Amino acid sequence: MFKLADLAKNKELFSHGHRACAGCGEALGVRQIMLAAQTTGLPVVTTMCTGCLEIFSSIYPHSAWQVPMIHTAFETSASTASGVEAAYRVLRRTGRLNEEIRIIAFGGDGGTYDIGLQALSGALERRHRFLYVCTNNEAYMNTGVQRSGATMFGAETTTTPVGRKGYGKKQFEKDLTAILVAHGIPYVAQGSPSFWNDLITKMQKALDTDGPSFINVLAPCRLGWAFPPEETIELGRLAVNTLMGWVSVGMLTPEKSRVVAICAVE
Amino acid sequence: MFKLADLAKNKELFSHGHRACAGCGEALGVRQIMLAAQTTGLPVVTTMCTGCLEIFSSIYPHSAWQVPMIHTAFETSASTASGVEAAYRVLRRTGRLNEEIRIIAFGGDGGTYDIGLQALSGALERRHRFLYVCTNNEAYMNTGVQRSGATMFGAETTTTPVGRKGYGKKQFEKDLTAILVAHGIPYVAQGSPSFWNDLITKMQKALDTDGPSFINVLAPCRLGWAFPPEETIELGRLAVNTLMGWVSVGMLTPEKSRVVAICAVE
Amino acid sequence: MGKLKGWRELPCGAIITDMSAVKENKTGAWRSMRPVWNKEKCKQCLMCWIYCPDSAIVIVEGKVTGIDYDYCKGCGNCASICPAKAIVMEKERK
Amino acid sequence: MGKLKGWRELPCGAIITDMSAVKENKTGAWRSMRPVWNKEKCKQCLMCWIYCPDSAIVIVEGKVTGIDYDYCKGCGNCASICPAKAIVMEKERK
Amino acid sequence: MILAKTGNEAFAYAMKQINPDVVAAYPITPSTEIVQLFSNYVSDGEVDTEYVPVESEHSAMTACIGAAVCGCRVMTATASQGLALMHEMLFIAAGLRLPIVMAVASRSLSSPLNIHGDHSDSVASRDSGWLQFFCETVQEGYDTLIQAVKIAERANLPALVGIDGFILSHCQERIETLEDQVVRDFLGRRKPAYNLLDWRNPILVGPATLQDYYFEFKRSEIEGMNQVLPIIEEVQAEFGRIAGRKYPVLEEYRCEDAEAVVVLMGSACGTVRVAVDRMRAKGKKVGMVKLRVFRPLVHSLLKKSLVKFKKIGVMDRVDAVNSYGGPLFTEITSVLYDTDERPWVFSYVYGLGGKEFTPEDAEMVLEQVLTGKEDELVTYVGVR
Amino acid sequence: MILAKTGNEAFAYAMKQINPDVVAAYPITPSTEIVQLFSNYVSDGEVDTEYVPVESEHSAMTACIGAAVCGCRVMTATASQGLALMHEMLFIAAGLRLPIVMAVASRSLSSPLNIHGDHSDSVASRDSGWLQFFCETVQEGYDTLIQAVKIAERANLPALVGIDGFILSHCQERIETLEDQVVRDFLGRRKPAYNLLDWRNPILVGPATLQDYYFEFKRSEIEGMNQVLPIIEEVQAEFGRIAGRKYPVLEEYRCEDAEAVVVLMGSACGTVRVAVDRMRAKGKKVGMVKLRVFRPLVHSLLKKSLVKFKKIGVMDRVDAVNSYGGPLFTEITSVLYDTDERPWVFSYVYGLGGKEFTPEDAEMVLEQVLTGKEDELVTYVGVR
Amino acid sequence: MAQVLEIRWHGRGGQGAKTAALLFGEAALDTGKFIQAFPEYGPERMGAPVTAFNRLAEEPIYIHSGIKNPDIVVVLDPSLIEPAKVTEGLKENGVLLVNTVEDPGVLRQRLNLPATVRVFTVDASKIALETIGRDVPNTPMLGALARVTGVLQLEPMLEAIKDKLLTKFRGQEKLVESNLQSIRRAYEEVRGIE
Amino acid sequence: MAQVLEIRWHGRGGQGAKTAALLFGEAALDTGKFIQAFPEYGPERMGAPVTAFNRLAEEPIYIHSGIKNPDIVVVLDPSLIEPAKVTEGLKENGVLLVNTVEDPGVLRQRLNLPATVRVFTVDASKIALETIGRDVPNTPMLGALARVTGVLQLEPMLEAIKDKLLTKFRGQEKLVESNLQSIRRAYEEVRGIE
Ligand SMILES: Cc1ncc(C[n+]2csc(CCOP(=O)(O)OP(=O)(O)O)c2C)c(N)n1
Ligand SMILES: Cc1ncc(C[n+]2csc(CCOP(=O)(O)OP(=O)(O)O)c2C)c(N)n1
Ligand code: SF4
Ligand code: SF4
Ligand code: SF4
Ligand code: SF4
Repeated sequence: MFKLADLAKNKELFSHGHRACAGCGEALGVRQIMLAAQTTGLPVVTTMCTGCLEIFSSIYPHSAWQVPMIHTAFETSASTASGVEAAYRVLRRTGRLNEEIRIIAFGGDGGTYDIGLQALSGALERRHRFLYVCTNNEAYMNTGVQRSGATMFGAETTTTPVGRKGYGKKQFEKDLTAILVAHGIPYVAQGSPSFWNDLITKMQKALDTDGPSFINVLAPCRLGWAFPPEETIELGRLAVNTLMGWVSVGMLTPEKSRVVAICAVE
Repeated sequence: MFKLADLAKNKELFSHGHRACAGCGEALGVRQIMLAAQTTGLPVVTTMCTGCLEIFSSIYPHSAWQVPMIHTAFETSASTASGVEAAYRVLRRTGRLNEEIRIIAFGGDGGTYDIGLQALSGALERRHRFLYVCTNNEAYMNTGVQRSGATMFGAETTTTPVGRKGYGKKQFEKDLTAILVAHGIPYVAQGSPSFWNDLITKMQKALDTDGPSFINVLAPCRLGWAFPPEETIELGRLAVNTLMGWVSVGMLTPEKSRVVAICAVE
Repeated sequence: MGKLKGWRELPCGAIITDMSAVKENKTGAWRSMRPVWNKEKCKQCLMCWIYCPDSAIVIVEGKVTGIDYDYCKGCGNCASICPAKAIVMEKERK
Repeated sequence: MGKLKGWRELPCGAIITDMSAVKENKTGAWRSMRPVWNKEKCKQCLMCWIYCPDSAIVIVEGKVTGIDYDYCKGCGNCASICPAKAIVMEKERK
Repeated sequence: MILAKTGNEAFAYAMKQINPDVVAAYPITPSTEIVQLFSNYVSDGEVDTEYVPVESEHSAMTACIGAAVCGCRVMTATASQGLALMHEMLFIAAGLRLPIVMAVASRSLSSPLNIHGDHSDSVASRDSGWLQFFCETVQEGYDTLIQAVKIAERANLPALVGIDGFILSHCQERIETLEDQVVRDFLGRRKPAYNLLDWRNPILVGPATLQDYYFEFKRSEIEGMNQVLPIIEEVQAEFGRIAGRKYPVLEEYRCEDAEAVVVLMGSACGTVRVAVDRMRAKGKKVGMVKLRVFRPLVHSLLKKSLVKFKKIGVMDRVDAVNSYGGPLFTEITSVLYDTDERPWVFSYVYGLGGKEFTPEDAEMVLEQVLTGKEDELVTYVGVR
Repeated sequence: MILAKTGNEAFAYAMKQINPDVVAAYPITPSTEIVQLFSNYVSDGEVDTEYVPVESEHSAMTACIGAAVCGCRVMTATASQGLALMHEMLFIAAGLRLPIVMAVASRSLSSPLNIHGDHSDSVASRDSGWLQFFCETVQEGYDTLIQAVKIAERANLPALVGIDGFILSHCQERIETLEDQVVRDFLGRRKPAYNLLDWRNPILVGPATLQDYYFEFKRSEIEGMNQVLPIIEEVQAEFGRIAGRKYPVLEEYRCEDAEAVVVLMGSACGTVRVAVDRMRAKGKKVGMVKLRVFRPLVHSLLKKSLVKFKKIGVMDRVDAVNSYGGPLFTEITSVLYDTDERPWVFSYVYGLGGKEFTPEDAEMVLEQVLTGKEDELVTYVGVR
Repeated sequence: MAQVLEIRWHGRGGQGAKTAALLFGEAALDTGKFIQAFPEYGPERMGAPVTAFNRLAEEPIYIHSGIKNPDIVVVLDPSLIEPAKVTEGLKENGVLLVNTVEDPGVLRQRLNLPATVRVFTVDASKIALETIGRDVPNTPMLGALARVTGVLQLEPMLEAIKDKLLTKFRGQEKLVESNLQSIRRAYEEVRGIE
Repeated sequence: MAQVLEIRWHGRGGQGAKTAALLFGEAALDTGKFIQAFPEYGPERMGAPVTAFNRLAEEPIYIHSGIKNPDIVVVLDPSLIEPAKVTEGLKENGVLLVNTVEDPGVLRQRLNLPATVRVFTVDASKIALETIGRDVPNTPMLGALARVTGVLQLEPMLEAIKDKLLTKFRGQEKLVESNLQSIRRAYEEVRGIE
C-alpha cells in the first residue's frame, strides 16, 4: 500500500501542459504510472506508440515527458523498446553505462491488441526486460473512435455503427491479458487509474520483475465513451466493477499471484 | 477412426512432383491433411505462406496443389484467407456462389509464430471461418534453419549456433497453441503426421467447426533436424512421445475436449 | 509565432531537447468551468491530486494549497472525487 | 528449355492454370536409394502409403501394387515403417 | 444531385454507389472518415459489401488481394504510414494484376510524425505498378474514384486515387453526383482475369519463379501499364458523356501564349489558378499545366504539351531526399530530354507536411519562373 | 590478408571487424547468411554485439532505430520482401538522422516470388533518405560496408550497401581484408548527435509536428543529404590510404575516346568490362561508366562525366513499371537535361529476377548503343 | 459582400464548430452558392480551442489554402475570446459574432475594436438550453450568422438544415424541430443589428 | 589451360557440392590464383540434383555470369549422370571426372563421348567410407580434381584445406586428418591418367 503523501513527493514525470482532452483517463493513467515509476528509485526510459498519448504529449516543441521518450511509429513501441533494451545491455556489458535503468513501453489498445501485437509478442519471446503498459480505452481514439481488438461485443464505434442492420461490434474482444499470460512471461496484470493504489502496486511489481512484464490499464476516454468530463474516475470504477469486458479475478488482489488468473467473458 | 483403405479412395490433392527434400515431414503432413480435407465432401480453397512448403509445391509452371491455392507473401497466409473468406461470404450472401466451400490456410512456424502472428490473431478476432494449419518444424527451414519462436530452448540453429559462448537458443519457445487457446476460438489442436489417424480426426473436427480453427502440426525436417531420410516418421513419434517442447495432454485424446488443454513446458 | 525556428536552427534529428517548453502550453485556456478549492473544507486526503489528469492540484510539502489555473482544464474530476466537497465547479467568467 | 513460354504467352497475373504440369517434374531422378516392394511379404496394411511424403506408393482398388519410381525420392520411410519388412532399400545402379 | 461533401464524404459516397464486394481497411488520419462513413452504409444495409476491419494496413492490402483473386470488386482507403506499411503488398497486388482501387487522403511520412497533406506517401510507391491519380477538387475526387474502378478493371492493374489530406479530405465543397444506378450501369460487373473460388478449375496464384520466368512475367505486367493511357482516355470520354464533366489527363490552364508555366498535381492546382488569374490580370503571360495521372507516366502527352513553353517550374509536393530535385521534376526533365526546344525547367518543392501554400506563394513561384531564377537547384517554397 | 569469401561471408567478416553494438535482423534469401555467419562470431564471443533475432523485418529496422537512438553503432542485413516490409521504418530512421548501416543482398520483389538478384528492392526505397551504394565485386562490398559506417556516422544518415543477390552474395572471390585493429581505428567510436539513454538530460525523440515545423525538419534532413558527397569522397580517400584500394564514386572504364558508353551499377559492371574489352579488341570505341553511389544522386559528377559521350545506354536492373524507362535512365536524362551537348541516351532494363546477363548480352547492348537504336523506348534485355 | 465571403468559427473541441461550419456550408449550397467548409487542420481534443472555416461565393471557388483574414468571426464560447485571440486577422470592415450574454457595445469596448468592425452578440447557450435542452450553441449560432451576413434567408436555410438534421439524428423529428427552433430564435434575438 | 578455367560440380542437395567448390576455390586462392566459386542459384532441397561452379585464373576475374561451357565437370554421385545431363555444355576438349566404381573407358563408351573429352573416375565414396567413415565424397573429389586439372599441387592444397577444415570442424584434428587422408588417396587413386 502506498500513501499519497509519500507519492506526492515524487516528481511529475508526465507534466501538465499536455493536450489530452479535459478529463482524459489515459492521461491520468500515464501520470499515475510515471509517479509510480519512481518507486524503484531507478531512472526510467520510455517508448510509445502513435495514438492519443503521443499526440497529446509530444507536439513539437513540447514534451510532457520529463524522462527520455522515443516514439517511432504506431505499431512499434515494443520493437523500439527491444532495440533500446539491446543497447542498454551491450552498453552495460561493455562498461559504457554504469547505472541500472528501467524501460517502460506504452501502447494504446490499437497499438497493442492489433497492429503492434506481433512486435510485442516477439519481444516477449526474446525475453527483453521491459514493462509494457497498454493504455486501453477499448477503441482507436486518436483517429476518432474506431473498433479495435479490445472493443467489446455490441459496442458502437465509428466503424461498427448501429444502423438499420448493424448493431455495433459483432465479435467479442480479444482477451489480450490471457494471451499475454499464455506467453509465459513472469508478470502480467490489469489495472485502472480509478484504483490508483492497486495500479501503483502493480507497477512496482512489474518494474521489479526480471524479464518482460505487462500491465493492461483500462482508461476511460471522453470522446469514445462519451461522458461528461467530471466522470472519468467514476466510469473507470464502474467499468472494473461491472466486469464489462474487463474481467480479472486477480485484478484487485494482486498479492495472491504474480500472474493474474483470467476467466474469459465468452 | 479412419480406415486407410477408405482414405486411399480420396484424391491426392497434394500431388507428387513436388520438390520437398526426400523424407520431408512437412510434405508428408500436408499430403495427409489434403487427404483428410476431403472428409467433409466440400471443395477446399487454400492459402499459404512463403516457406519450404511454397517453394517445394509451386515453382512455376508446376503446382503440386490440385485445389485452388494462393500464395501472396511470407506473413500473409491468414490475412489472405481473411480476404478469401470475405469474398466467399459476400458471394454467397448475394447468391453468386452456390456451393459451400472450406478454406484452409497453411503457414510454417516462422510464418505463424513470428512474422505472421498478427495477421493470424487479427483474423481470429474477426472470427473468419477458416482452418489455419501451422506446419511446425520448429525453425525457418526454407532459409536454412534459423531460430523461430517455435524453436526450443537450447536448440542449435544457424542463428543460435553453439560456440565458445553460445549454447543454442537462449529462450524458451513461444507456446503458440496456448496463445491460440487464449484467443477463445472454438477449436484448437496439435497433431503430427506420424500419428496419421489422430491428425486426420482433428482435421475433420476442425473443418466442421463454425468459426476459426487451428491445428499446430509438428513436422520433422530433414535439414533442420538433421536426420537420415528414412527416420521421418520415427522422429515425429519420438518428438511427440518425449514431450520435447511439444506438450499437450489433449494431443492424442482429441475426443475429450474441443479445445485441447495445454500445460506449459517452462 | 514570430519565434518559430528556421530549419538551420533545428537539432539534428527530430528531437525535443527542452523538456520544460511544455510549460508554455497553458492549457488553462481550455477551461470553461473552474474548480474552486475551499481550504476550510479540505481534509487533505490528496484524492484530488492523484486523480487530476493535468497535475493541476498544487501540493506544497504534502498538502494541497490550491489549483494551478495555468494548466487546469476544468474537467471537474477533482470536485467529483472530493469526499469533503471541498472543490466546487464554477462557470468561467462571461 | 526450348519450350519456355515467351512473355506474350503468359497468363494475366502470376498464375498457374495447368495443375497437371507438376507431373513433368520427375523427382525419381533425386533417388540414390531405391525401395523394392515384395508382393509376397506385403500384408496390405497401407502404412507405406499413408507415410510416403511423395505419394509414390501405387494403390489400385485399395491395394498396394508397387512403387512409382517416376516420383519416389528414395527416402526409405516406407521401408522403415513397413511392419512386414516388405519393402527394402537398394542402391540405385552405379 | 448537387451536394456539399468533404473529400472523404465524397469518396465514401462514391464507394456506396460503386458498391464494392469487399472493403478491407484500417483507420489513419486523414483518410479514416472514408471507411468510417462507408461503414455507416454497411450498417444501414445500403451496400452489399463485406467490410473487413483488419488489424493493420499490411493485412488490409493482403485481405484486398485475397478477395480480389476471388473475382470480387475490392476497395480500400489509407494514407501515409498506412500506405508505407502496405508497400510490400502493393507490388504483389500489381504483380497478380488485381484491379484493387484505393482511395488515399495523402499525408506526409514520419519522422517526425505529421498528419498533414503532402504527396510523399503515394509517390514513394510509384514503382509498385499501381495507377496513380491526383485530384484537384472534391468533385474530381468523386468522379475519378468511379472512373478508376473501370480503368483498373479494364487494365487489370490496381489504382490509387489521391486527394490531398485535410486540404481536400476535410474540405466540404459543392459536388454534382450521379444517380446510383448510373454509376452501377457505368461500371457493370467486374470480369476477372481468373477466379480462385472456381474450384472446379483450380489454379495456383502467386507461384515462385526462377530466372527462367520472372522477367517474362514482369515484362507482361509492364506491358499492362503501357496499355493504360488509351484505357484512361476512353473511360474518361465515356464518363464525360454520362456526367457532362471532362478531365483531360493533362490540362493546360491559360497556357495559350504563356511564357512560363508551372506543372503540378493535386489541390494546389486550384490555388495556382487564382495566382495565374491575378498575374494575367497584371499582364504577365503565365499558365499552369495540371497533371492528373502520375502513373502511368504520360510521357508523350507531357512532352507534347510542355515543349511549347520557354520556362517551366515543376512543383513537387514531396522531396526525393536525394540531393537533387523533386521526383516530378526529375521525370519531366527526363521526358523533355530529347526535345529540340528544351525549355528551362526549375524545381520547386512546396507544401510538405501541410505547409500552407497560398496564391501569394504561387505568384512568387510563377514570378521566379518567369524571370528565370538560376541560383539553387531546388527552391523550397515557404521554408523558414 | 588475402581470403576467399563470398559476398555474404565478406559482409559478415566486415561486420565482425566493425564490431557493431547491436545487430537486429531477420533472415531472408539471399542475405540470410550474413547474419547467420555473424551470429557465429557472436556465439564465439568474437564481437561485443548484442544480437536481436527479431520476428520480422519491420521489427528489425525498428529495433535498430531503438538501439541507434541510444548512441549505439547498429547494423542489419536484408533483401527484397524484407526491405519492402521495412519501408515505413526506413523513412523514420532517416528522419531521426540515425546512421544505421544495412547490408543488402538485393533481390527482386514479388509477385511472382523470385529469390534472385535485381535492384528492385533497394531502388524502391530510393526516396527514404538512405544513402545507397551498389558494389561490383565482393572486395568492393567488403570495403564499402566499412566505409559506409564512417560515412553514415559523419552524415548522420543511414546507409544501405548492396551487392547483387546470389551473383555476389553467394559468389566466392578473392579479397584482401584489413586487420581488425585497422578497421577499428579507422572507424573509432560513434559520436551520436543525441543519446536517449542519457537520462540525466532527457530528450524526446520523434515528436508529432504540425504544419509549422515538419517542412523545416525535412529541409534539414535534405540538407544532410546534400552534404554527403564530400564526406563520401573524404572517407574514401582516407580508406584508400590505409587499404590501398580506391573506388571513385563514378568510374570511367576505357572511356577515353569512347563513342558509346553504358552506365550501370552492381555486379554486371564486371561482365560489361569483359564485353568492352572484347569490343575494344575489335576496334569498337566503347566504354563503361560505373556508378557506385546511387543515393545521393551524384548529379554533378554524372553530368561532368557523361556529357563527354555521344551515345549512352543506361542500364537498369529494375523497372519502374511506369510505361517509361528505368529509374536510373530517368534520373540520368534528367541530370543531363541542361547540358549543351545532350548525348543520345537509351534505356536498357536487364537481369530482373536474376535473368542471366552475359558478356554477349553486354556486347549486344553496346553494339546497339553504338549504332543508335531508335525503335522502342526501352529494351528489355534477354526477355523472350 | 466580397467576391468570396470568408468566415472563421471559434469553439472548443466537442462543441461542434466544425459541424456548424459544415451545416452552414450545406445550407448556403442549397441557396445556389459555391462553398467551402473546413476545420482547422490539426489534432483536436475535447476542450481545446479549435477553429473552422467557410468560404461562400457566387462563382466556383478554386483556392485551396487557409483563411487568414476572415470577413466574419463567429465565437461559440465567450471564454475563448481572449485565449483564442478571436479577432486576429479579422478584416477592417469585418464582423464579430459572439455567443455571450454581453452586449455588443460592451464587448466592442472591452476588445478595443475599430469602429469599422461590426459586433453582434446572442445568448446562444441560453437559447440552446431552452429549446434543445443542452448547451449546444452551435446550431443557434447558424441562425444568428444567417442574420448578420444576410447571405442566407431564414426559411430556405431552415429547410436546408432540416434535411441534414433528419439524416444526422436518424429521423428524430422532435430533436430536429427543437434545433430548428433554436436557429429561428437566435435569428431573431441577435443583438447589434442596426 | 584456358585463360579462365571453368569447372562445374554435380551433386545432390546435402552432398556438399557447394562446399567442395568453395573449398577448391580457397585452395586455389592460396596458390596465388584469382578465383570464383558459386552454387547454382536456386532453392536447393536434400536429394535434388544441384550444381556448383568454379572459375580459376591468373588474372582478376571480372565476369559475373554463369558458366555454360565448363572446361571440367565433376560428378559427386554416379546416379546423377543421366538425370542431370552432366555432360551438357562440356567443352569439346573438356574433362569429365566422376565418383564411380566404373572404369573411365566404360563410362566414355556408355556416354558416347568424343575422343577429345578426357574421362577420369575415382571411387570417392569408398575412399570416404574408409577414411572418414561416412559417404561424403566431396572432400576426396578435391584430390582427384587437383590431380586431373594439374592446376593445384597436392601438398600446398592439403595445407590450404587443412586450415579451412580446422575452422569448419572447430578443431577436431582427427576428423580433419581423415579428410585430408581421403584427399590424398583420391589424388593417388584417380583412374584415367594417361
Ligand atoms: C501504420 C499506421 N496505421 C495507422 C495509423 C493511424 N493511427 C494513429 S493512432 C491510431 C489509433 C490509436 O488507437 P489506440 O492505439 O487504441 O490508442 P488511443 O488513441 O486510443 O489512445 C491510428 C489508427 C498510423 N499512425 N500508422
Ligand atoms: C517479409 C519476408 N521476410 C523474410 C522472408 C524470407 N523467408 C522466406 S521463408 C522463410 C522461413 C520460413 O520458415 P517457416 O515459416 O518456419 O517455414 P519452413 O520453411 O520452415 O517450412 C523466410 C525467413 C520473406 N519471404 N519475406
Ligand atoms: S480522445 Fe480519449 S484518449 Fe484521446 S485524449 Fe481525449 S479522452 Fe484521452
Ligand atoms: S528443408 Fe525441411 S521442411 Fe524444407 S523441404 Fe527439406 S525437409 Fe522439408
Ligand atoms: S478540474 Fe480537472 S484539470 Fe482542473 S484541477 Fe480538477 S481534476 Fe485537475
Ligand atoms: S522411398 Fe520414400 S518417396 Fe519412395 S516410396 Fe518409399 S516413402 Fe515414398
